[in-house]
Amino acid sequence: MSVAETIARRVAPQLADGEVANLGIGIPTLVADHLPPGRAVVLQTENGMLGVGPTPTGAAVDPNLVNAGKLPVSELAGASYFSSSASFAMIRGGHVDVAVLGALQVDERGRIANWSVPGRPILGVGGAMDLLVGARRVIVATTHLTKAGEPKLVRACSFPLSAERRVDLVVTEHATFAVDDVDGLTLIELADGTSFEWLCEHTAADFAVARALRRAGA
Amino acid sequence: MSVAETIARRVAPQLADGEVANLGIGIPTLVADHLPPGRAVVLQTENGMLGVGPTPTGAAVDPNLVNAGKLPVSELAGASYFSSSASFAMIRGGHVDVAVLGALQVDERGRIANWSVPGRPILGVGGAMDLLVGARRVIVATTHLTKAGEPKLVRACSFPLSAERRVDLVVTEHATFAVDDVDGLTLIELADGTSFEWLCEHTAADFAVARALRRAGA
Amino acid sequence: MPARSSKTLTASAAAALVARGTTVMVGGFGLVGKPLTLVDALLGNDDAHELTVISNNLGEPGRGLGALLCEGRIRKAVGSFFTSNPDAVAAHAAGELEVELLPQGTLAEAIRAGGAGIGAFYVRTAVGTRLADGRELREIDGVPHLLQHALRADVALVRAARADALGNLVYDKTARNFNPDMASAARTVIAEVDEIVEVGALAPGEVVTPHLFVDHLVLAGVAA
Amino acid sequence: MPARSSKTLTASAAAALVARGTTVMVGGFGLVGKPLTLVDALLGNDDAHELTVISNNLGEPGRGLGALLCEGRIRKAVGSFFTSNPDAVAAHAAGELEVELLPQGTLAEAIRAGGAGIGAFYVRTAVGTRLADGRELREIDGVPHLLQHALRADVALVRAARADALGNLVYDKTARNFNPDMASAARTVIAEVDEIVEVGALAPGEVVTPHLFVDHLVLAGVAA
Repeated sequence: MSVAETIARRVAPQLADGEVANLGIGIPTLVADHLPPGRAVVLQTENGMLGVGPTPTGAAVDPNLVNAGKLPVSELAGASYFSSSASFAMIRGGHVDVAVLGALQVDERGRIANWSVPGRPILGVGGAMDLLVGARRVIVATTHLTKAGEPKLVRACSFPLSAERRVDLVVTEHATFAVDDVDGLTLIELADGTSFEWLCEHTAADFAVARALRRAGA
Repeated sequence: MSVAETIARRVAPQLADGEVANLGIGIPTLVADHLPPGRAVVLQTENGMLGVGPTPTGAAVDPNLVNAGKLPVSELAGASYFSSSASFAMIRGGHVDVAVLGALQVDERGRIANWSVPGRPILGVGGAMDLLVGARRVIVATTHLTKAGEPKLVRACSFPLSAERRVDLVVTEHATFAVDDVDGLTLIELADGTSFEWLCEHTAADFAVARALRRAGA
Repeated sequence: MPARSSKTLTASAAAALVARGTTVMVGGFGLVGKPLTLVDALLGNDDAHELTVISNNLGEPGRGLGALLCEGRIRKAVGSFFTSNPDAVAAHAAGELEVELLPQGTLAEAIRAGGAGIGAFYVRTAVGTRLADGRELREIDGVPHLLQHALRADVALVRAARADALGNLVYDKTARNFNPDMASAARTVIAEVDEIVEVGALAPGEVVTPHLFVDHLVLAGVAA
Repeated sequence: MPARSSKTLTASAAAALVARGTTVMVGGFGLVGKPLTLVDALLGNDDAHELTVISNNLGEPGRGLGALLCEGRIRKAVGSFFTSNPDAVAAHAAGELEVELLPQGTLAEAIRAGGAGIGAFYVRTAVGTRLADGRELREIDGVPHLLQHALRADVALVRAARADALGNLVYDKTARNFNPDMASAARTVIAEVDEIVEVGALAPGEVVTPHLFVDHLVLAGVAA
């Protein structure tokens, strides 16, 4: 299993039965494939659809039926389509239960940077900021380290923040952190094969440790 | 022919082929029955419909199909239904060509009062103000005098104004006035059987007289 | 065969969700598209008093919201046209009914804004009229506009034609009116419908209110 | 048999309505729901230069709006995501393309506001971020919001699945996206469609864009 899939598999159980979820581009999109059997999570995509189904194959691919990553998807029974303004009205208005987003950095208060890189022109933002202010709950799904091997969980983001609002949960291939206003990040789960020492060394943000720290299979 | 129908018949030719019109409650609603044959005016009603058809009879009456006066209407081919917010988005956004409205008073700049009476509590406004700011053209269809025999065209409205925006045309059973920003009211048509002297006596607003003043059959 | 939905409630169970002193949106334009089964069920909820009602009208004397008004359960009404019910005029004159009057388009837009996470907006309607008294005025591109805050409610009672078992809604003709806007703008949304159909029976391109807005479904005309 | 409509134009006649220095909205999310026939026809309009384009993206290199960009016809772009086209990044770096970046939801809402006669609105999105730089901040019910003005255009190019002869539009699946919003927010609205059907062939409850918004219809894939 790839690292991306490992992360997606660790996020999936966090989505409750009947919830409406918006899955961001990249690793978050993979979460749909790892939902526990029988768990009915309804997927919203901000380009204007509720009731997104699995990736189609062959002749079932419809160029007019894509997700926010512009990848082909299918339509489940009970789906609906709507305009961009209606889709973001839904998102901003608090009608989406949970958003799963990627991140470039997470600060120790649980705020994220996921849209812009210092030194490069600001030419893209998409729907991430809307989801961060509007979704009732936000889960970050990210690799623990950047491609260059730097920690993504940092004291303060050096990249521009995507919102003032903190996220609720941060899931990497090595660990899961709950986030609250008092303690910031709290380690609640450590992956099998990851030592606490390794984690401390590769996490630049301060974090608390839950009394009931769990071990989880990768 | 009743006075109301006389007025409606004088308004009808002012609606051009292909225009989208919103007809207010009362006399304005009657305009639909007097459109010249072959003139395709599309009627919008602010409770959420485009393509309003004539009053149905008998079994064709549908309690879920009414105009803004809550009177039964019918559906023409090419009609559409939409929510109240979408309907007023249409109106305010300048997508309705012409509104025909009633008036309690019209001032000499062509501004109207049509929603509230001094001394009575303000408990109803409906969609009149929205139509006055949003319709590209506004035509007033009103009796020349109040039921008490007082002129409705006055120097300044003693009733509260419905908008700062002036209307474009004022049609009564006795006369038609064009309105512009420079001259205010200009008499352009006088009904057969109405003398200029009678009109001056029963019009409290100053008005100009068009060089090409027309006589029109009642 | 009608479909079963986990969102289905009886009218009285739905009415019980309206607590004393809360704000309730009620769809409809006059009695057209009004959730009359739900409104009537409110009369049986002894806790439904001191309500703020957001609705274009207040029904007719003794009918719809007019019946609630007769029983003195409405403390404040927010809407655009209350003069059609003489009881509302009398209650206001007697100091028993507070009224907030908005142009109909501003009312509809404020409800939509409430559901869309828009805090407030600027609109030209009512500038220079008595409805502008006490309101913030601002020029935008040289044109005066009034500030209007979004409206939200604790509970919305809406009327639709059909729901599927998930709660997707479609409306009938001009009975649509304020219902889709209100279905987006309350913490708890209850839809009164003629019929509940199987999931998949509504075409995805025709759904007007997607199911994520709808908490409960009640069958119209079934009082229990 | 396809229906005839008095609103029908050829793609080149429609493209000729875009004048030098004007603002053009272009529907679509990436290339999905993009009016590609109309965009391609713009290349044949020698007056279509110095344009301000309001569109979520700027196409792909050499495709859709990307082709217009390659020819240096776009002076300014207003949208939410231009990084998907490296040519846009390069044009911006070279000082040849001005960019106004908005969160996607704020972009869509500003377009809707432009069509709805709303002057401006307050939104929480982007508060505290670099996209808030220089923007007016205001607390509403204790929560900071940013002011966003409405967006309008001279011409909107939208993509729909079907029109009836009056110009009523319906869309296909996620090809709907920005198209209905843009169809409301421009002085001249041109819809590229796969098919024009008889008046009455679209169910009144399913029409997404009523015909009063639509000025001209162009058949997709017909270049002349």
